[in-house]
Amino acid sequence: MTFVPFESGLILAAVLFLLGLIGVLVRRNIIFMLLSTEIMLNASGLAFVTASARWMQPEGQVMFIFILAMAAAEVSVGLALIMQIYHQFKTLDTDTLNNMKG
Amino acid sequence: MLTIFYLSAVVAVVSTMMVITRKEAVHALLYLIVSLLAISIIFFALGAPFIAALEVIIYAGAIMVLFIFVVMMLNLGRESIQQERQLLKPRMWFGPVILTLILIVEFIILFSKIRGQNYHALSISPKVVGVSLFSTYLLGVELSAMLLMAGIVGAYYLGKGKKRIMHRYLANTGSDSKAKGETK
Amino acid sequence: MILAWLIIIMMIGGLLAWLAGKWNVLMCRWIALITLIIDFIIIIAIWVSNPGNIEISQKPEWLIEFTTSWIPQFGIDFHLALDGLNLILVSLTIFLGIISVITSWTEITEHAGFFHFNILWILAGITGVFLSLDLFLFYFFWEVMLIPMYFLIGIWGHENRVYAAFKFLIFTQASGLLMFLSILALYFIHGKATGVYTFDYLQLLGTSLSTSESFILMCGFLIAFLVKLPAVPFHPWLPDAHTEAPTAGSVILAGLLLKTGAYGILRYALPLFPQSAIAVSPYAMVFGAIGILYGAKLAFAQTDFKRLVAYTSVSHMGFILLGTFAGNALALQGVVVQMLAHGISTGALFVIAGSIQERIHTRDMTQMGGLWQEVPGMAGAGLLFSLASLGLPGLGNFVAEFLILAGSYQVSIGLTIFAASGLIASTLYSLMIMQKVFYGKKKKVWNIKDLGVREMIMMGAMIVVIVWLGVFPQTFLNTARSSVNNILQHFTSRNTKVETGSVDKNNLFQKINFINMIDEKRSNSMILTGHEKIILRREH
Amino acid sequence: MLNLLWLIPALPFLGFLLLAVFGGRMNKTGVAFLGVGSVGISALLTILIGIDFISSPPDGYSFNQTLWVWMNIAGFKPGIAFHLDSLSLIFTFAISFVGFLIHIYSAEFMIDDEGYSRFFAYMNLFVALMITLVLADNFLLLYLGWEGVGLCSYLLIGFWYKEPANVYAANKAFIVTRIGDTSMAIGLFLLVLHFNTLDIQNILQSVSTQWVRGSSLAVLTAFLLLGGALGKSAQLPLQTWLPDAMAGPSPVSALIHAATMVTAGVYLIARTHTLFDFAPIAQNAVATIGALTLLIAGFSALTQTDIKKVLAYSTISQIGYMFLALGVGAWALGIFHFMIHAFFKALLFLAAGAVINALHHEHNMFKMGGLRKELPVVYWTFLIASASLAAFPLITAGFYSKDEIIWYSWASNIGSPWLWLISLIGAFITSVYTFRMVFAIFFGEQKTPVSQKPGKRIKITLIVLAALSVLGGFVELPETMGGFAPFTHFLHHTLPAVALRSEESGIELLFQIITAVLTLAGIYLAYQFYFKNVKFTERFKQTGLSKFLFSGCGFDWLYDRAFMYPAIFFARINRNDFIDNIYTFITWLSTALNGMLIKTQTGRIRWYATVITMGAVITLTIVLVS
Repeated sequence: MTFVPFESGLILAAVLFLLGLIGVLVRRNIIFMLLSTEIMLNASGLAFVTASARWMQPEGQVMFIFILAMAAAEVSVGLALIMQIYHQFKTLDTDTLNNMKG
Repeated sequence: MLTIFYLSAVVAVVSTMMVITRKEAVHALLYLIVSLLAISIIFFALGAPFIAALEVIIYAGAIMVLFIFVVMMLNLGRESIQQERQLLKPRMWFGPVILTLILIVEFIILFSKIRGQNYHALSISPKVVGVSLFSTYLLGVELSAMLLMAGIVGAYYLGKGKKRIMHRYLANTGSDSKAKGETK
Repeated sequence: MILAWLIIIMMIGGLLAWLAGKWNVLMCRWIALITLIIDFIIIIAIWVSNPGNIEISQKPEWLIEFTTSWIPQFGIDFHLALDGLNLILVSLTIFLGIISVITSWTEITEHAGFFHFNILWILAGITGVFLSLDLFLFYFFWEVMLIPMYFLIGIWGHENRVYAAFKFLIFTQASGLLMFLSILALYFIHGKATGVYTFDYLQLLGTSLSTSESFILMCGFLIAFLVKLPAVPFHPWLPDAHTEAPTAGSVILAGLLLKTGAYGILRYALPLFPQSAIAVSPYAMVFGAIGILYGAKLAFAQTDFKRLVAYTSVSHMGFILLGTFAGNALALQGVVVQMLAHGISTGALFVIAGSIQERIHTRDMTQMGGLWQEVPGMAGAGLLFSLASLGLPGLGNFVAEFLILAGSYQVSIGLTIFAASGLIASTLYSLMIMQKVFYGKKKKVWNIKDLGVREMIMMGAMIVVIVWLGVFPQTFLNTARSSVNNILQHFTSRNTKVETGSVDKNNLFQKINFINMIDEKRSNSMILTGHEKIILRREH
Repeated sequence: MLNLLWLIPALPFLGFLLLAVFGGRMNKTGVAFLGVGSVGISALLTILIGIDFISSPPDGYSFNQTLWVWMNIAGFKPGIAFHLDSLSLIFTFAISFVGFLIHIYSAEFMIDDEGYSRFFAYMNLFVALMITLVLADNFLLLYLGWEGVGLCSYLLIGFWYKEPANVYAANKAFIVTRIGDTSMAIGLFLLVLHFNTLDIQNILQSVSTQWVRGSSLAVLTAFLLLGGALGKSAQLPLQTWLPDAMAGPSPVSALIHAATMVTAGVYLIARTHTLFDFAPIAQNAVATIGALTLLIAGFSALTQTDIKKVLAYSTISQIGYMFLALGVGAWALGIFHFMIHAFFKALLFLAAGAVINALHHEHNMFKMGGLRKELPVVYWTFLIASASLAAFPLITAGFYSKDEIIWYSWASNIGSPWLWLISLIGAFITSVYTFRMVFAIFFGEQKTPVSQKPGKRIKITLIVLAALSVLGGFVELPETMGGFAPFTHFLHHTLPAVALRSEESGIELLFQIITAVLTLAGIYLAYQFYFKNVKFTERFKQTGLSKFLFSGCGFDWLYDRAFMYPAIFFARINRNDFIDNIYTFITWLSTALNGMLIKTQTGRIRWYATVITMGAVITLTIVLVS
């Protein structure tokens, strides 16, 4: 049985991560940015799991679980915020939401 | 196994690309679910069945459903797609793509330096993961529990919606404009 | 323990005054005053109980010493000690503290409790700076005195107070940081060399440093002290801070805060890094002399009373810098007297400026004039202290300036002649105060009151001190003698160094002297006693 | 008796303290009693001590009294100590006695002034400090007195401070003398460096044993001290302050700016005669400066119209004579002239004050006239004093003092014909301007009515001083008239006798006759030009030369341009301290940098993310490349 090469796993994680990054950088809609963030989180999780498989250690998977928990929390708060923002500003465009400008 | 890996990798990459290019949020979400499922297969191929299951249940199941709920609650209509079209101009892709291309090249160079070594493709059973979680990383578990708790409370508080949560600066400017309006 | 109590009493008094100020303004004033009077009695008792003429000794000897462990992990002790030099300075601190509380009796009405808290904490900080013998403790107190001062200027100051307060804080903090870096570097160098990591002054005293190390570390200390002094390129914070501060703040700034700089040079910069300090001494003296004239020149150009007095401080501090680095008994004793005399005379001038401002609500001298008729008592006091500031014999400043110049003359003739022209410049600005403020025609019908009993007592006390300084300076010279001699030890080592071969320093002095009549031997003999000198000359 | 020496300065000082603290609450009689009394007792004490000193002289003909050690540092140990010898005794006597008389005079003269107690406080302080100056045992105490009398001079010139011009004059006096004082202070530093003491007797002794005659060190020291003397005694080039100093009340001009303080320079040079002896160049300079000053000041006096300014210039000129005497080594004669000058010049000022008071504060003497009958006492005393000033032969004291100076400027071994000639011309001019003044004030028509006649106290003072101006001369007769000279004899205990060029000792009588004739000629000339034939002088007044002389030979003009304006300009150009701008620039720079950084804070999440990405790219690139 052939095994998944370590490099391929990592490269896949990198590609997914960068796609997520492109999403964050390009999209102005805050929902899409949150989605892209999820992609990035997931990709980093993938890297951990790959590493876990490579060294036959459970730690990588443990890390994935933590990431998962974090993502869940983040999404719940983030989505609540999105709703508030939409209620207040009637837009989801982050470039117009720049009140934190220095 | 390898074939499955590559196949699902292609599916994951393609569907992720679709996610970031869609104009309608629901479409993007559905593509993301596809991507997540593909990744879950990859996890399986990597010998992490427990994680694969979690990926399907929590990510593709719970979190994405949350997204869909929100998108539905926001009730974004036609005009939002129209607006999305305006926001998403082709030239905006240029810079990020260049940056990421540089990054991917660099990553590939980095990873290619790692010479593949043989290893046993034994799957790590959920039991091992569980033992590790609740012995070595117990503190982490507790912390993430608290994080989730905080997330729930935060989401509840933000979602109450009765009182407008405003930064005091915004509140001031808001009341100013209100006052101006009244004087008119 | 009595030394620690000196500081603790003031700190507790400050807190009590703050609390008391919440319900009764008068009570907080009395608390502050009584606190300081208690301290004053303590310090005078210490002074009286120690015979004035302390024998000359080779090692530093302390009248009273107090050590207790503070942060032993880092080798930080709560180490206080009293010798002649800081005995004089602490007495001055408490004396001027009393003056500043009295002078703000009617001036400060808002937040009086917090005001007195600040005053007492500044004084506590200054006392700590003077007394501490642990470098970390020293730095701690150095910072303690800055923050309340910042509040004092920023809250109760005049129209441009916030700017002045920030300027003061940034200048002193930035320079203090350099000093702190130097302290740390010294700490680690000493620790590495000996294995004992300590901030104790007496142990760090003998640290052997390479020339460049010693030079850089000394610069850190020296810059902090020169900013505080202030020496000329570092002085711009002073006129603003002095002008904008309330009267009490100006008195404390001019009378005490500046002295911490001078004290720092005498206590730390010179003994810790004798070779480097001696290497820079010609330059320091040049800057001192420039400061004398430049300060006087700027003072002469001012129209704001307090600003003028502020610039005179720059000028007088130039004398201190000149004398400190002249490095002989005459000059150093002169420096001690100058610290006292300047504290009193400038403090008194600020009090006068403050009480004029309280009465006619301006500091602009072009709007004053003819005040003698209205307030003869104040004018008399103003006259006396202007004369003190121009160095009239019989008043303290003269003794100081004469000794400093006579001392520096033995090191560099040209520089001293240059600096002595500051005597003429000081005449210009001092007479200008009299001319513009008290003499001349009345510009308005002022209808103001002369000094009240409270102010009379205050002025009277200051007059007594400044005249005492001028007529019986020996009281203070005796007290300071052993400390001065200790400092002189470090200069003595210079002379042996010079004789063994370093020629360039002599060359430098020769460049400065345009009438160089000191032959080499004599310049080396400058700290010899008169008797030895005569022998030397005869041999010659 | 001698142990009471310290009381002589202490009593007036006590008077000052009491007047300064309680003066405002005392009535005028009390003030006068205290002010005059303290100086009076002091004068009495001086006379008693003087008699005691002469009748039973202490060892070495000098007496030392140390009150306490002023400061004691590394062997440098000046004390508050007094030294009484013949020189300081004469000065103390002149100061306290003339001072006492002037105090009596002022008690009446200043009676209407609101600053009565202030005036007496200052005057008492002055007497105390002046006595301290002359009695000082060391240079530091001398310097204390020196600066102190300068201060009193400043305070009294600016006594009527409401007039800005007076304050200006006071400032000028203080600043100009302070320039000299600074030079003196530097001289003191030099002495400290070389002897580690400031004790005058010690230093003079060390100078004579250790220094080489004519060495550059001696010359430099002498010149530095001379600088102080020039400032205080209003000699070239620091003489400009004295004419302006006449802004003070007349008794002040009499006491400070004629009789005592301005002769402090003479005292200093006489006191340090050994040093000047060791520095022949400096001593020559003293003579030359004296000669030039007496000439220039004499010419300036010739054109003045303000009665007090005439007297001021004549004072400068007479001090020039004293300097000349010192410069040619006739030490004792310089002191003699000082004493006589103190009598007659004080008298002149006091009489002038009486005249001015009588004529509603009229200072211009050409608006006076014909006062001979109105104010007979003033007239006669003024005439006696003028005669003394002009050295009217045989009967006036001024003749005996001045004539010998003129003689010695020729006959001394360091004298010269040039000095003699100048001093002779000076004598001639003196008699011209003096009698010009007398004629203008007391003769001719009366132009201003007399409002107030002098009272008893003023008259007594004038008469006593007039008597002294005549009789004072007979304690010192020249060789040609018997050589009865107890004064010089007394002084020679302290000061060396003048050394003559041996071959010329026989012709003294001839010289005296020349001088006397010239003096009389001067009086006649004054009578001709200023009394009988006024037209000529009127025409002369229009000339540029007259204006030049009137302005004091343009020194003020020159100094204004050379020092005053540059100083004021220099003060103005950098009023706000350019160094501050350096720090302001630093502030500006950091604000600007801050502004640039603020620009990066757009508030757009995508921008931040982009920057983070760029950071990642850069970091990774660095990792890869390195």
